[in-house]
Amino acid sequence: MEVLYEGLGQLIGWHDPDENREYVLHNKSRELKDKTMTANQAVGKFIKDGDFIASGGFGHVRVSMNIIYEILRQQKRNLIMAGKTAVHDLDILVGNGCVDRVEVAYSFGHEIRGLSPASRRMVESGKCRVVAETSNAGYQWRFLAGMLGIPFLPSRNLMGTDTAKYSSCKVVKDPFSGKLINLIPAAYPDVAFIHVHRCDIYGNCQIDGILVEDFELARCARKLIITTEQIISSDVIRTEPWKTVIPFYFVDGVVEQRYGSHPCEMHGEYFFDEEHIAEWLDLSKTDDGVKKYSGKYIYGVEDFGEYIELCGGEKKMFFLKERQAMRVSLITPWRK
Amino acid sequence: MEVLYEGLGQLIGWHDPDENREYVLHNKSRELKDKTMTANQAVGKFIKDGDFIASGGFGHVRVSMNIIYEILRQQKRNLIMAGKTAVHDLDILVGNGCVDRVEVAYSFGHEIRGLSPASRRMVESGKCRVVAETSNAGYQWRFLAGMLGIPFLPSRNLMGTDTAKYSSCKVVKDPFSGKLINLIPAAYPDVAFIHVHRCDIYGNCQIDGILVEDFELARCARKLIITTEQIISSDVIRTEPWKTVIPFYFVDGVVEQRYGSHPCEMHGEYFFDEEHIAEWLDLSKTDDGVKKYSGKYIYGVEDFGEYIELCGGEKKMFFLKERQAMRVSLITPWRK
Amino acid sequence: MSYIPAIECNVREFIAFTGAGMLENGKSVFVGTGLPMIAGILAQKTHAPNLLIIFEAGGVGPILPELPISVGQSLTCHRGVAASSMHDVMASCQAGFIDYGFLGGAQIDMYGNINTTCIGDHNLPKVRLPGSGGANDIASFANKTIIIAASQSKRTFVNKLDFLTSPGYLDGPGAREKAGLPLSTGPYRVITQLATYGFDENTKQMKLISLHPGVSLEEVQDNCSFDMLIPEKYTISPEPSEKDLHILRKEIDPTGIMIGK
Amino acid sequence: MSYIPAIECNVREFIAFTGAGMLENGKSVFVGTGLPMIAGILAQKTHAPNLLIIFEAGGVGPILPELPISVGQSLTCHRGVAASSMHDVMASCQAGFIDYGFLGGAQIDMYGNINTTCIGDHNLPKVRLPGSGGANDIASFANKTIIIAASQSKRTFVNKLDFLTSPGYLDGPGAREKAGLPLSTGPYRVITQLATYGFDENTKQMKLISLHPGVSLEEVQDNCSFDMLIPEKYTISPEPSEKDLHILRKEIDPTGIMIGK
Repeated sequence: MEVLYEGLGQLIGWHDPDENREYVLHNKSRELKDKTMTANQAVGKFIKDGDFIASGGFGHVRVSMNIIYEILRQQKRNLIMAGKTAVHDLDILVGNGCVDRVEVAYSFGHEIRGLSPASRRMVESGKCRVVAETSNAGYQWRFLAGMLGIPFLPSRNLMGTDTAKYSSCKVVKDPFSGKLINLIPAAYPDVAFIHVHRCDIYGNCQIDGILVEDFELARCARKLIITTEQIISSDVIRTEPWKTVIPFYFVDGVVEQRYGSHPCEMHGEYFFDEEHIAEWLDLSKTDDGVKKYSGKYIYGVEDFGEYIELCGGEKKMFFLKERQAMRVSLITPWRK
Repeated sequence: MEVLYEGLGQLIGWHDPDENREYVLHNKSRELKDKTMTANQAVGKFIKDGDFIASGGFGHVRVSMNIIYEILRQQKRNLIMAGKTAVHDLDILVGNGCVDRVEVAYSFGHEIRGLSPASRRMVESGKCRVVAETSNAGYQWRFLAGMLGIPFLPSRNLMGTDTAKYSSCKVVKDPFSGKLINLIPAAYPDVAFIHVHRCDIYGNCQIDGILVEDFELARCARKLIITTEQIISSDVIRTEPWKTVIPFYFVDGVVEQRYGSHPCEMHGEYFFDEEHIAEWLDLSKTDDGVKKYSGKYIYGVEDFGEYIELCGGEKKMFFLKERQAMRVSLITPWRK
Repeated sequence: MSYIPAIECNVREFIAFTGAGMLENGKSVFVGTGLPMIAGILAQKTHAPNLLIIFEAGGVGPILPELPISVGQSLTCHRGVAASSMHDVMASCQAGFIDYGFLGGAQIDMYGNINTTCIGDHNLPKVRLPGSGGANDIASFANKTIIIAASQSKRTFVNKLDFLTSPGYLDGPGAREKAGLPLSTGPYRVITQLATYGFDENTKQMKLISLHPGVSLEEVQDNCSFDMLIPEKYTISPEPSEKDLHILRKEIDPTGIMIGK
Repeated sequence: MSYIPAIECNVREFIAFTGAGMLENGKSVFVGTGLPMIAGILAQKTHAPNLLIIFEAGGVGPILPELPISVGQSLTCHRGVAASSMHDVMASCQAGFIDYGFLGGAQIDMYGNINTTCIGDHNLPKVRLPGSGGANDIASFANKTIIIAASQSKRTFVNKLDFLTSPGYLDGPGAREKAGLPLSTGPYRVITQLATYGFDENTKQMKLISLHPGVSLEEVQDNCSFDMLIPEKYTISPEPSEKDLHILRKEIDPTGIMIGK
C-alpha cells in the first residue's frame, strides 16, 4: 500500500484497532449499572490534563455546555480539542487556556455571529496551536472509522489542497478504480460529552431532531459522558427501543442537568441565548474581558445550576423556550 | 497500493464511484413527485433480465414479497441476487428459474425451518451458480461503501478463509497500522425493493423496529422500489421528520400493498405465515411440487391481492396479527 | 455600493437574488447560513418551488417559518422530509446527490480555489479564520459550486492564496481529476458585489459573465489581482423585481438579520 | 444419545445448559436462533442476569416473552434497550464490544475452523449449505467464540474442511494474526453431544476439557477424524439441575420448538 501523499498534520486520537479493542475489552462495561453522577464527578473522574476531547452536537446546537463549564472550573490544562464545528465550547476553553491544541474542521468562529476574538487571539499569539486541519465530513469520517473499528475510511475529499497538506490523511491508489483515494484515519477521542434530551440511569439515550455526528462519536469515544435534560425510567426506554440513539454500553457517566446546553440551542426545548453569547463575544475582545467573564460565570459559581441562575434563571429559560417555539421574536444583540 | 491477496469471486454490482455519480446525476430525481404505481408497473419498468437485485429486510422479516411474486409472474430471467440472509425470496426466485446467480452471505436455507430444497437443487445441479461468497457484515459493508460513494470499505473479517478466496475482496497492508486489512468493494444493486410500514406518495419512508441494512441499501441501490403497507400524507411525514429512514430522493417507485411482506413478518403488524412457508418447503422437495406451487400462487393469480386471498385472506391475516401480538400460540407445521 | 440598480436594493439583496437565479427547479442544494440560505429560499418562492434544500448537519427539505441562523439549528428540519445526520448527508454528497453548493471565502484565486483558513503563515497566522467547515466537502463533491464573495477587491481576489482550503480548479485543467477529486465537479459561478463570473471551459480560469448594473469593466479589473478573463460577449446581470425584493424583505428576512435593512 | 445424565434430559438441553454456563454476567453475547439463544436466556435466568444479548440484525438487549425463531424477528428488540441496525451492531462487533459469539457448522477441524458453505466442490457442490451468514463475522470479531456441534462424528470432525467458511485458528499458532484478523480472538470452546473441548494454548489444537456424563474417551476418539488432544486432567461436564431444566422447559421453550420434547 504505497502512500503517494501524506499530510503533515499531527495524527490525533488514532489507535491501532487491536489496541483499541484491548481498551474496549477492559474498560467499556457491558453491564447495566447506575452511572449517574454530578458534572463535577464526571469531569474529575474522566477528564485528565492532556486529553483529546470532543463535544457532541454541532456549533451552538445541543452542546454539553455544563461539562464545558465544569472543565473550566476544574482548570484542566493542555487539552486537545476536536474542532468539529466547535464554536462557543471551543472558544471559551481556548480563551481560558484549557485547550492549547486543536484539530480544526471549523473553529475560532461563532458562525453568523462573527469570529471568536478570544480563541483567535490565542492562536495568533501562538498560545494555542492548530495541530491538524480537516473538514466537517473529514471529522465525521474519522469518527465513523473509529466506530467501525477500522484504521481508516476512504474518502474523495480534501485532496489537492492545503487542508490535506496539514491533515493527517494519506493518499493512495485505489486498487479497484485505479484512481487516487484519500485515507482518513480513525479517531478515538479520549473523552466525549454529549447532551441528550433524555436517558435512563444506565445511559440509554434518546435525542430529538438531527443527530449530527453523535451516533458515531458516541461509539468511538474511549470515555463517554452523557449529560441529559432529564433522566427517565428504563421502562420508557424499553417501550420504544427504536428511539435509543446511544445504548448504555457506550456510556461511562450520566449527568442530569436541566438546561445543560445553555447558551446553546436544544431541539424542541430552548433557543440560543443570544444575549449571553453576545456578552461573551463583547467581553472576550480583551484578556481582561475574558477574566471578567470567567470570574463571573465560571469561578463565581459552584455549579451549572448557579450559572443558570446568574444567566437569568427560569425567567430567562422561559423566554428561550418561547423563542424556540417562535412565539417571541429573534434578538441579535451581537449585531454591529 | 499493492494487493497482497485477491478473492476469485466475481465482482458484482461494483461501479467506479465517478461512473455511479454520473448515473445519480442523470437518473436519480431530486424532485418531489408522485411515484405511486402498481407492482406490475414497477417490476415492468425497473427490473430487466440480467439485473443484480437486492431485497430489503432480513431473512423472513420485512421482505417485499409482493415484488418477488411479481418478478416471478413476469418471468424475469438471469437475475443475480444479493444473498444477504435471503431466504424465502431467494428460494422461490432460484427455484423458479428467475435468479441464476447469487452472491452468498446466507442463502439456500430457511433459518431454523431447515434448508431450501428447491434452490439447493438448482445449485447442486449447476442451474444456479454461486458467483461470490461473503458474510452478512461483508454485504452490509458493500452497501455502506456504496452509500458513501467510495470504492471500498476496509474491514478486518473474511481474511484467512475460503470465504475470502471466493469473495471479491482485496487484502492490502494498512499504511496506518502496518497490518493487513481487507478491502470490501462497494455494491450498487441495479434494483432494490424495500417494504416499509408507511410512506408518502413521494417515497418518504418510515420503518418500525430494526432497520437491518435498509438505511444503507436504500442509499446505494441504482433503482429503488418502495412497497408500503400504507401510503400516508406528506403532512404526517413532515410532522416527525426524524422518523424518515429513507427520504424521497433515493426512491424511484412507490407501491402500496397491504400485507405486502406475506408470508414474511412485519414488525407490529403480522407474523410469519408458517403454514404457507411449510407448504412451500414441502412442495419444493420436487420439481413437480415447485410447478404446483407456482401454478397456484404465482401464475394462478392476477396480483398480490389475489394471492393473499388464496392464502386465506383477511381471516388468515387476522390470525397472523393475533400471532404477532402473541395472543395465539406459535405453530410450526414445517417441523418434522 | 458600486452598482446602480434600477430598483433600489442593497448588495446582499442583489447577491441573494443572483444566487437564487442559478438554482434549478427539481435539483438539490447544500446551503450554509446567511446568503446561501436566503438564495435557496428565494429560488423556492419564485422559479424553483421544487428545490431540495439540505443542511450539512442533517436537516433535509424543511419548510422554514423563519430564517435559521445556524446550519445545525432545529429549524433546519422544521417540517422537513427528514431529520437525519451528517453521516447521511455527507455520504449523499460524496455519492453525487447534491447538485449545488455555496461557498464563501476570505481569498479566492483565478481557478476558484478558496481560503477560509488563515491569512499569513499557517503555524503563526496573522489572522486565523475558521477553516474548512463543510466547504472543502462541498467544493469536492457538489456537482456545481457557487462562490459568493461580497467584497471583491485586490486583497480578496488574489494571485496566490495564503492557504488553499477548498478546491476550485487547483492549478488548472485536469488538476482536480489528477488530485483524485470526483469528476464533473468544481466551481460554477462566482458572485461578487460587482459582477457574476464563470470559468473558461478550456483554461478553467475565472471569466466575466455579467456586470452588475452600473458597474464598469475597469471596476472589475481594479478589484482583482489576477487577470480576469473578459470575453467579447458579456451581459448585464439581471436585476430583482419588486416582487423578488418584497419576498426577500417581507417573507424571508423581515428582521433584516442577513440582508440588512 | 451417548451420555447418561443423572437427571433425564436430552442432548439439546444438555448443550444449551453447557453453553449457558460459559457466559459471564456483565458481558455481551451475539446469538443466533436456536440453541445459542436458549443458552443466552438460560444464563440470564440463572447466574448471569446482566448478560447483554445482541442480535446481528439490530435487536439489542431485549426482554423476551417467548423464543424468537429468527434473528431478525420483531421479538429480538421486544422491550430492548435499542432497535438498531446491522451497521450499528456489526461495527460494535468489529470494534470489540462483543465478548461471546456462538457458531455451528457442518464440518469442524482441529483448529476450530468451520464449514457452513458446501460439501464437495464449491463450483458444483454435493451439498450446498447456506454459507457464512454472520458466522465469519462472529468468528473474526468476538472475543471468545463458542462452537456448538450437536452431532460429533468422523464425518463432522474432519481433518480437512471441504470449505473454510469461518476462521478458527486457521493452520495453527499465529495464523490468525498473520492473516490480519483482530488479536485476542478465536474459538474458545466446542460443545458436542459427547464432550466439551477447548484449544491448547500453544498448539491451538482442540483439546478435551470434560466428558459429558457417561461418555467414554473412546467414544470421543471414535467420533473424530483428527487426533483430539487428551490432557492428563479432564473432568466430567457439570449437569443441569432440575431447576435448570424446569427453566428450559417451562419458561424458555415451553413448546419444545428448539430443545424438543
